[in-house]
Amino acid sequence: MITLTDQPFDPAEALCDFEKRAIGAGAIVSFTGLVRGTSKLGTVKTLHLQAYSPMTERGMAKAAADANARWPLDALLIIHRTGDLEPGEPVVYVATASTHRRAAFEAADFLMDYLKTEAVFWKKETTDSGAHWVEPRPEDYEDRDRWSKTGT
Amino acid sequence: MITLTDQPFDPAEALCDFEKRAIGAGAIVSFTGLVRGTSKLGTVKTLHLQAYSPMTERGMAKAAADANARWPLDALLIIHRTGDLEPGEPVVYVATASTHRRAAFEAADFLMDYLKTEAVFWKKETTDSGAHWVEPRPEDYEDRDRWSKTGT
Amino acid sequence: MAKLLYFGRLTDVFGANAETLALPAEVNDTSALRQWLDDDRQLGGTLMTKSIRIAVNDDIVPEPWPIADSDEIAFLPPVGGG
Amino acid sequence: MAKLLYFGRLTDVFGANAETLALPAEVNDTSALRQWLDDDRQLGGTLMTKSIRIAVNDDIVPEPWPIADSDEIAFLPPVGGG
Repeated sequence: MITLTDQPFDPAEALCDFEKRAIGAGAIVSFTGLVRGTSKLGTVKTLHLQAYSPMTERGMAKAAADANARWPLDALLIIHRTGDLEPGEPVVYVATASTHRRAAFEAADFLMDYLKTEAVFWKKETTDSGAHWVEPRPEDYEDRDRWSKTGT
Repeated sequence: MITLTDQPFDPAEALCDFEKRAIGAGAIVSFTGLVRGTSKLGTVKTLHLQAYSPMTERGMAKAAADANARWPLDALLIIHRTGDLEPGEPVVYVATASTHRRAAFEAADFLMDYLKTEAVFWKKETTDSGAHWVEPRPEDYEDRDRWSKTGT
Repeated sequence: MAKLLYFGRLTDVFGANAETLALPAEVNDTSALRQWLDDDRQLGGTLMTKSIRIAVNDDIVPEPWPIADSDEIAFLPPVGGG
Repeated sequence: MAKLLYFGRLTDVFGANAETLALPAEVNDTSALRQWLDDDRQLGGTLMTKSIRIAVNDDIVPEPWPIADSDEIAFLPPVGGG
């Protein structure tokens, strides 16, 4: 299940709903990404997230399908914000459920790497020293490359 | 923060509280372990968890300290049940918060491997075909061994 | 008329998310569009970098890719959410 | 009197979590205790396996480890929670 929303959401509520869907799974891993209060450029005032619908949704659906093909998942959830966010607000929430603990961990990790480097979003951070667009760091691309399948 | 309890708990509530403690962290990973409804031996009726206090608590505190020494964590939470549980009930909840997504994932994964293979608990599963004590699987020990530091 | 969309830092470069305009007759593929638009707005090569990808009618295309005056053409700087 | 604690499957083997008893004079380390108790209860070697560890006064000990009649001695089959 994938949700793109310009409204605030509550990760605890999302986990509660997800648990109901995932009954019988055994293992649930969840990731919450929150807007940080500080960045290299100072104190963060707002983070603006821009998407390109329906390309953004289509890419997220593809990543979810890839995760389902790769790991035996009982359920999967992605919630991603757009619009203007304040420090401490959730930007992204990913949850995975499986019989196997390892599968749940790896699938959540994989989805986050996708979201950080390939999901169709652009982020503009406004700090007390001005505004700038944030692009993925080299480490983000390295993290993503852990999942590339060579020769298959 | 480590809690050993013979009372049911709510992972969603735990995540909500944890987020308040972890404000500013950026990345929160959580793991929920639920009692499965079926096992190799049939339909599960109850799972009984036995601990040896204070050895159990001491071991969990040591694992938490190890995680804090190894990864830059802003907060960490472990809740573990004892007593009699029914299918679908949460057995264990682990949450980690960090500025770094990778650190939060790895620390949660590490703590779960500890809890599965080294935490001082014994589990008795009662199914429709009888009762038996469950010990870690070979895969659980392999998962744990990923974290061993050689030569340091 | 073609619809051009500008994302990420290009929103600031163009001072807009989107504009609708008539493409000159000789601008018939994405390479020609990058060059013409960069020159027209005096962007000094901003649109010429490979890190900016182009989507035509909602699909990222290998370039050069043919374009028509009825297309929706989006300029996409490096993406990343979360 | 020594307090003996039985965990995991040993709870079923002994039919109890714990018992308090006087150790025979010659049972003065963990190896002697394993042997004596296994014989006494006719367990056929159940207590002799290395996978059962022993804790003396709440600490897992390397064996053989000296024991006294006032100790709390716990028999621990392979652990694992979660």
